[in-house]
Amino acid sequence: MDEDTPLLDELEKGPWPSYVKEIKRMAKKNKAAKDLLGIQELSYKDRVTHWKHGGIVGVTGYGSGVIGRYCDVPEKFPDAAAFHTMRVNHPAGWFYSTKSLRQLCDIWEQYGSGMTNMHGSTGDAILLGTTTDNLQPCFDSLTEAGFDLGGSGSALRTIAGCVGQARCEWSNFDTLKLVYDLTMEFQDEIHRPRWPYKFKIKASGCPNDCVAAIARADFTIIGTWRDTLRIDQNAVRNYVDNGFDIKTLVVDRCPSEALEWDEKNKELKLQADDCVRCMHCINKMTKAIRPGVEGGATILIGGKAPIIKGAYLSWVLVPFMKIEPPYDEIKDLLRKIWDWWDENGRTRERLAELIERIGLKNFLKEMGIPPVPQMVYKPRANPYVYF
Amino acid sequence: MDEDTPLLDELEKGPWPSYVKEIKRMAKKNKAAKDLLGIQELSYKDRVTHWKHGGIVGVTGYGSGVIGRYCDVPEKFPDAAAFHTMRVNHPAGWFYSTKSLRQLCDIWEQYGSGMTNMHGSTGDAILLGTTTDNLQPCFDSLTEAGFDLGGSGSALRTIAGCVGQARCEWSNFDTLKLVYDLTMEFQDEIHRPRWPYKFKIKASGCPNDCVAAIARADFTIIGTWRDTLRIDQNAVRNYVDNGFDIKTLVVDRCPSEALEWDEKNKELKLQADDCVRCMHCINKMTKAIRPGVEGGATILIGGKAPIIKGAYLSWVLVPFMKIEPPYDEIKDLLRKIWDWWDENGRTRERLAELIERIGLKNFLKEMGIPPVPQMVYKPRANPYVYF
Amino acid sequence: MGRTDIGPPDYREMLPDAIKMNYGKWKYHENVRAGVLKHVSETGDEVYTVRVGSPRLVSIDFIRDLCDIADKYCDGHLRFTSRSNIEFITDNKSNVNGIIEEAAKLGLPAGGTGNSISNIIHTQGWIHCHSAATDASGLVKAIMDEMYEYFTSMKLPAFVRIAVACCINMCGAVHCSDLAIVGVHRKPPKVDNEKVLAQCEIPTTIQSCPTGAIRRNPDPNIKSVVVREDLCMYCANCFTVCPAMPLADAEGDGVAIYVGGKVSNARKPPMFSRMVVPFLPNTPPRWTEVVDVLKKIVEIYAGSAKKYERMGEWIERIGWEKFFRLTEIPFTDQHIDDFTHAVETYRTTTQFKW
Amino acid sequence: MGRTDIGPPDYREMLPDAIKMNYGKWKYHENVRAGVLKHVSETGDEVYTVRVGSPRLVSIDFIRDLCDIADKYCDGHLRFTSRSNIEFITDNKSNVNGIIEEAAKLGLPAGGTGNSISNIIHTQGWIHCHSAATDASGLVKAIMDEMYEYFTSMKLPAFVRIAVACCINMCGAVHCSDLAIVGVHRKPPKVDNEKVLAQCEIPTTIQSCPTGAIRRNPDPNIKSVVVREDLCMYCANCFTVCPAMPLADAEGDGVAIYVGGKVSNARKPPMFSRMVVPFLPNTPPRWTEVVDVLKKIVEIYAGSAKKYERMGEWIERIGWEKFFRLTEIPFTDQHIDDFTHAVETYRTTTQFKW
Amino acid sequence: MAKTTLGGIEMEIDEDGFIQEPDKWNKEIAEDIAKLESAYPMTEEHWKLVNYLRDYFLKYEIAPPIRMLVKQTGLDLKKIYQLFPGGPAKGACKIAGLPKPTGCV
Amino acid sequence: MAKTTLGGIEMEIDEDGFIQEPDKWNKEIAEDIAKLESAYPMTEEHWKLVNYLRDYFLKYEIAPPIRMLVKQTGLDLKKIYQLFPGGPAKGACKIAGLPKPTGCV
Ligand code: SRM
Ligand code: SRM
Ligand code: SRM
Ligand code: SRM
Ligand code: SF4
Ligand code: SF4
Ligand code: SF4
Ligand code: SF4
Ligand code: SF4
Ligand code: SF4
Ligand code: SF4
Ligand code: SF4
Repeated sequence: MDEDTPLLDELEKGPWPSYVKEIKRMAKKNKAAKDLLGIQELSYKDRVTHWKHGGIVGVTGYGSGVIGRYCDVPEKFPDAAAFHTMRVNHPAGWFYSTKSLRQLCDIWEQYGSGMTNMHGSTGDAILLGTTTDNLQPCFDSLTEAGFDLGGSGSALRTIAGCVGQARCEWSNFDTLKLVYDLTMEFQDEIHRPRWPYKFKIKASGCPNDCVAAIARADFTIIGTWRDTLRIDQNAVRNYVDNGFDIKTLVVDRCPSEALEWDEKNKELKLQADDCVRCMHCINKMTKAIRPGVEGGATILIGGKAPIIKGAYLSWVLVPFMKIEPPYDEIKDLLRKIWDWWDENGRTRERLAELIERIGLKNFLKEMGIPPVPQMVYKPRANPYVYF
Repeated sequence: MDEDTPLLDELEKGPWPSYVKEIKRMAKKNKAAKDLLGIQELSYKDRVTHWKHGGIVGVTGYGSGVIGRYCDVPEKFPDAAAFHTMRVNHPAGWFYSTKSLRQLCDIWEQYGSGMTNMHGSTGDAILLGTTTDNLQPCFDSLTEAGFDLGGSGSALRTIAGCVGQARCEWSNFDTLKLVYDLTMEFQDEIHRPRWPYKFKIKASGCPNDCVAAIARADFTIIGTWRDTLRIDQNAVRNYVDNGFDIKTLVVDRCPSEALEWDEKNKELKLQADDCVRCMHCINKMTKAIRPGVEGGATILIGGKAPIIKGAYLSWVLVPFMKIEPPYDEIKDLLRKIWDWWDENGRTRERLAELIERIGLKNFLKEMGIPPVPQMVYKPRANPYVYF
Repeated sequence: MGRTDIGPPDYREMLPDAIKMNYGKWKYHENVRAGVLKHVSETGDEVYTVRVGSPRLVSIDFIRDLCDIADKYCDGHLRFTSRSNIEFITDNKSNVNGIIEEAAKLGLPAGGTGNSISNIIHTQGWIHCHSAATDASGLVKAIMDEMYEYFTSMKLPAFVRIAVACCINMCGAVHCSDLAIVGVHRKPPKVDNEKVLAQCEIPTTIQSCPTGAIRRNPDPNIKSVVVREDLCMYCANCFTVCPAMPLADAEGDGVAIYVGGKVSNARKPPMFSRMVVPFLPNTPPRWTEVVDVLKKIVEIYAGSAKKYERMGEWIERIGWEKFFRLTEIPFTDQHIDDFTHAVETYRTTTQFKW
Repeated sequence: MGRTDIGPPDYREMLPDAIKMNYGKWKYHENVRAGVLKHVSETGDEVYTVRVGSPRLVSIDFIRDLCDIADKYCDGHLRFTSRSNIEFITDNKSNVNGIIEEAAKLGLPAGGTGNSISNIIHTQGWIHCHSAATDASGLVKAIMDEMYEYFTSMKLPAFVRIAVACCINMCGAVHCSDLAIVGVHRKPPKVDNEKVLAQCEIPTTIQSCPTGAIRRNPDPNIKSVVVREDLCMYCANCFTVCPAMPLADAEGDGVAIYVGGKVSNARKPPMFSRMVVPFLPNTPPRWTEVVDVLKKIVEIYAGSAKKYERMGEWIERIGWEKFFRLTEIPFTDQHIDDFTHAVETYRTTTQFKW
Repeated sequence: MAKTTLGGIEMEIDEDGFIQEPDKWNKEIAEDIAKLESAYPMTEEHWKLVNYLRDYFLKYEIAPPIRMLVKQTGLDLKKIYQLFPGGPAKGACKIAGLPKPTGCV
Repeated sequence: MAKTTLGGIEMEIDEDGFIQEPDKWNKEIAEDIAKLESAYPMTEEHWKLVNYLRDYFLKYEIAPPIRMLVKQTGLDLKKIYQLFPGGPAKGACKIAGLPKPTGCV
């Protein structure tokens, strides 16, 4: 190697797979990757980033999908002077055929640095590092191969969902179908920014929330059931007979004290009314307890990271909704929300912040959604009521 | 009766002692009381108050202790046209000799309506209804009899404490002595308003907080102990042997899971380290469990009602302090707080609101109090740190 | 001019002998029966307390009546509690019944101890306050008449503390009570421009508004203020600093009901009371609608809570959604907080009951 | 010009047969061993998943290597997880070992299932972002090297989710992780007036500041902004909208550690992570101080938590004061919140431990 | 509202003797109120305080905080109560023709 | 920073072609940028949008929200992308001589 990277070399050691090895692997055959290595080593030395504030570049007809990036020492690293990323919308559930993955690799071999993130934390396949000139031809090849760009900027972002019914017994609706359907429906919103700020949608099939939707999505769809969870008492007895401490590990951990272990009759009793569908007993006794059969989802809104007013977890908006094609109820709700947000939101004001500013009450009124106690942990304590 | 009070008459019925009867009783011999009855009946008819916004009247040399009040229909009720109240500072713990109580009655017979509140919710004996002219002579007679006025306005308010060691086995310091000592020390602060707003001090001998200090005092002193609670295992066994369900009623209710009932050895085990001194086990097994012996108090600050920024419960400021005469530590702290609040507070901004505006961190610095985790339920979640 | 700053009487002069001798030496206590406490001292002394109810708003003759009892049975001393009850203390067990009987003659019930409903903490109302949106004494009388059996018994799962405040200044410290009734306005203040000029500090008035609804009158010739009615939530804080902005209104005024607060640190930390009924009209003299709601809540609580479980603890355990279902109180958008820390009350989980 | 708005490939074309046939019919699953899941279908089918770790930042050759394995054992399909692990799925039990071995040859460990430490959710850092106050990939590598044994085993009380974000924009959704490492600045932005003119919208810049620290430059001749440094808490939000206000600084930048967040609704509702170490300097390449703190926390947690108790649940049970005592991490005034909803974190009870 | 003669002219006052026509205030009126408030004869120190109150009010439209009053006039609270037995609010503000201090009582 | 010739004069531009000396902007410069942005020749509709952007920016110092832009010009987003294949930010703002839109990407 003609690059000298003593600091990064340290990160080739140790048992966990090394990203440095990966860059070096590409650096052997790709100049941009080689300069990336150099820039990274320089940052490790200087302890500051060497990337400049984002550029604004893209492909024809889209306002999003590309993150422009320039190096602040282009003299030293001309081959990574421009180092834009392309966000490629992943197939729902992150399933790939090797055929399509190999196609992606080939395209990126031709037009980019050969480095990728599989995946970015919104969910896109991130193609990391290309030049402005390569953007359009790369994009053209991508669409040729059946891929499209995801969202960026003040647009709808790439929608993600958990693996769901594809490989999980608990999914209360078909997350992949929903994610795909919404993604196709809202192509325009994904590719052409138009709102005060970004908007994210994520869907998990059950309250375990394996895509962390509640923390990261403005519109959060989390599967749940409307009826009662199903208990197979024989299977329960099997657990107990095999030494599973059902009292300590399940009954006592039920957050709503809905379970009781009847030692005498060897029966797990459920006060169905009290179950808040937290999943715990199901999670821990996979063979004995299952969600109910009347599947659907709770819709929550407003999850986001700290900028500007602080982080928010999503709030319950619709306690239960059936999630079935053609998903009109969800689509209508989304459009209503966007319209209201777009009309009232300030620049860079996300949905939760706008609602906090204008009041949940007013938002509900605009949405035509009646207030229910399920929306709050508790009613107001202050007496400052608008009548 | 020449007054016709059909609505109020309804409130003479029923088993609970009737305040209407009380007014009527006075109305027979006191014109102001008679007019009070009329005004009250009128309010019941009109469903609005007939008192005007507070007047500003008082006694010589004091800025507080008297609440001025005028009726808005003086033509109809000339004898209650002016109907000021005098706030008489109660003896700590609300103990009275009948001698002193009778003196109070006699004075009020002479100068006022003869109606009182025993007591107002800050703790004063409220003498309800007199004229401007009577204020000074009434005050003079009161001091003659050994009574003085309490606080009102932007002053230190009458200090209150629970019955404490006078008749309670759980008091971790002498509440009455402290209340009396502070009251005597801060007479000037009670009688001559000088601050941005009112300031309240309340003291309870243990975490049961029988004067509701934590909710109502800017400076809250709540007794606690620094060592370990005391368990008399024989007495415990006595409870259990008499059918007391110690598991359900005590062990399972301990908020910090610090207790365990050893059925075999008939022993109540305490994980002393985990006890948060909530009082529950002590409250329910009065003969078997007692606080520790190293008594003192937790100092909390900022409790108040909703105006302006909403209600606050008091926050832990000093987790543990010995409370012993001459109480210099408490007095110094109070003076420091007042000075800072007075210097920085806006008009009608109570301590909690000021601290919220300026930051607890800055307040602690000014007070020279080091931060400890006992001050918070949990550390910050947001990353917005001033370094 | 008389003496000033002498302070209140020294409490030591006010203590009965039985207390003085055992001061700081108490060992344990027992709830003998409703209204009667027995405190036992390390010295072996036993002291009995009889607690009786009081309307709080009383005449001097009432106090003299109390003194008569105290002189007869209690060494010439008595005390009041932090909830305005009266306590007669004696070290002579045989005095207990006498005290109870004499109090009964005066119409004063023994009770309020243990798992009871004690006396109501309340405020001035139409008796004395310009700010009142309801009466306090009348509400209290109407409620306590209905709760009487709970005062004179100890049959509830835990004690239930009730407070009444006649406006949202909440002098009754309503904000942390098991059951709280608070007077509320529902009409914005009516500004009297002339009075503003003479009686109000305009900057103070503007600053007083928690929601920033008050501005200077845009007409420079009118030295007064205007209220943006859509921003006003009728807190009356402006009225407190500016008499020229009254809000009282027979139709607008009424009461709200809050529940589930607590003050003690026993088991759960102190909690705020929370709104369950945003508004009920004033219906003096007996406020029947209000009393009915309270009674219903207490009965459902009594039937559903675990022993030693305070109202708020019970509700937290079963969940507010179940509370509203059980009590059949309608949930409205007014229940949803929209003040400063509102978002902290929004449910950020899929966990809920139906 | 190519096609637009075609959307991503249809997921149905990406599913292996074993999945297609049992889609929506799954009955239960078992954790066979670390890194291996067995899902059983109502049809009776059994499907095995081998999960292996990935550095996330990978070359195309890495992906091709994966494809080779998938072609050999998995019907030409594979998937990635929401934590960037790779999953090989097969209905042939005997393939499992082969997959594990071939992955091991590539240096990819099987693990991350059950009560393990799975892969770290992370972000761009010095690899690609202008906003970064630390590197992400390097931190992740250093941490995972140390946590390796927890990835390849399932011996923790519950799983521990780690996230790294290189600045407080928190692209890594650090705010709800069991353990979170976030890059922080500690110097206010340096304003370049000329650049502001050409590159920034002044009103947007002013509005961007959460604490109102930015004002127009008082000199009317300078069309730019000034920062009130005492109000600045280095969030870099201004820099996001105005490139002329960089904050990066070798001495000022470093990382903070947050703990105890969670996302799932299992047992306790989702919770935010909370600050335990306000600042540690950047010490690339191995960030030893950071790694040591994390390791210590994990070990104390592993030793003290109950089975199935997540980090945050454990801390809530024992109390933060005890957490700080056990970990010996110093508590400072920076731990005390002073942002918008700060008062909700202040302790309003006498209940605490020492 | 009651009327009374102050400084030789007929003035409207409220129940507590606060004048209701603030623009008519003058020194004579002040001295007449001072008589009622046991603050007469008015010394230089009386005027210092009254003038300070008045100036502050005309400038800021509010009465000054006590802390400010004490700092700026150099008179401590004890002294103020000696000069104006009714205190700064009931005594001095009334004489200075300010609106009746409201707020918290 | 790079230099290039636009509208006949030497102009400083950034990597993305946004001009760095906003006061020098004129129609010729706009048209030259439009050529690079595949928005040439500029029709009346092009100018309508560019002028609106420019006027709005000069007045408010910010670029208008898309919703406003669409409402005020009567051109829907689809149409805007037809006129300016780079879109409102990369295309139209650049031509109008505005600062490079930043914020969220
Ligand atoms: C008399 C009393 C009610 C009673 O009947 O018991 C009372 C009566 C008034 N209170 Fe109070 N407060 C009384 C205890 C309280 C308490 C309870 C306490 O002190 O423990 C509180 C709640 C605790 C607190 O201070 O936060 C209380 C919170 C208020 C407030 C709201 C303060 C806040 O910061 O939220 C106001 C409004 C104000 O200060 O302008 C207020 C204002 C008032 C005024 C002066 C009305 C006003 O707006 O100017 C009332 C005069 C009524 C009258 O005409 O007599 N009163 N007030 C209590 C004093 C009696 C006594 O001295 O013993
Ligand atoms: C007399 C009084 C203190 C005083 O200085 O006046 C008092 C006296 C006692 N309280 Fe109290 N409490 C008194 C007001 C309070 C208050 C304040 C209030 O009600 O506004 C509280 C806080 C209420 C709240 O949390 O909202 C209070 C919370 C307690 C508790 C905590 C109960 C709980 O589980 O939350 C206990 C312990 C218990 O009852 O088990 C307690 C226990 C006691 C004991 C048993 C203490 C003792 O060992 O002597 C006393 C007799 C209680 C009884 O009535 O059965 N006392 N107690 C007050 C009587 C008021 C009344 O007339 O009813
Ligand atoms: C594959 C994946 C979904 C996907 O679409 O990619 C997935 C798959 C499963 N999750 Fe998950 N979870 C996945 C990310 C998550 C996340 C999101 C995250 O980590 O960012 C969460 C929320 C984390 C949080 O709360 O902070 C998550 C919270 C759970 C839980 C809740 C556990 C708890 O007690 O809080 C369960 C139930 C359990 O483990 O008992 C669960 C259970 C499962 C099960 C057992 C579901 C099933 O029956 O198939 C799957 C195998 C779990 C295992 O690894 O042992 N999954 N799971 C994700 C694997 C990530 C990885 O590579 O490690
Ligand atoms: C690439 C990615 C990180 C990664 O390595 O995975 C990323 C990278 C950037 N994010 Fe992000 N965000 C990425 C997922 C997230 C997430 C997670 C998610 O979407 O689930 C979040 C938290 C959830 C949320 O949106 O609240 C996130 C919250 C932010 C924020 C703060 C937003 C807020 O409202 O608090 C910013 C700041 C902003 O928008 O100006 C931001 C901004 C940025 C920018 C554009 C920097 C900037 O200030 O302009 C970063 C570009 C880095 C670069 O040069 O490539 N990014 N960003 C993720 C997108 C990849 C993908 O498409 O799959
Ligand atoms: S969120 Fe629920 S349905 Fe989706 S993968 Fe996780 S456990 Fe399965
Ligand atoms: S799903 Fe959760 S709430 Fe429901 S019974 Fe099981 S453990 Fe309890
Ligand atoms: S607060 Fe504690 S010490 Fe005081 S009376 Fe109540 S129980 Fe006794
Ligand atoms: S005082 Fe409270 S916390 Fe301590 S052991 Fe008793 S019940 Fe538990
Ligand atoms: S609560 Fe309101 S109305 Fe009642 S006494 Fe207090 S201030 Fe007056
Ligand atoms: S009543 Fe309250 S909200 Fe309405 S104007 Fe007055 S201060 Fe503002
Ligand atoms: S967390 Fe910050 S530094 Fe890291 S990728 Fe996101 S915006 Fe960039
Ligand atoms: S870094 Fe954050 S706090 Fe500091 S000036 Fe910029 S936006 Fe404001």
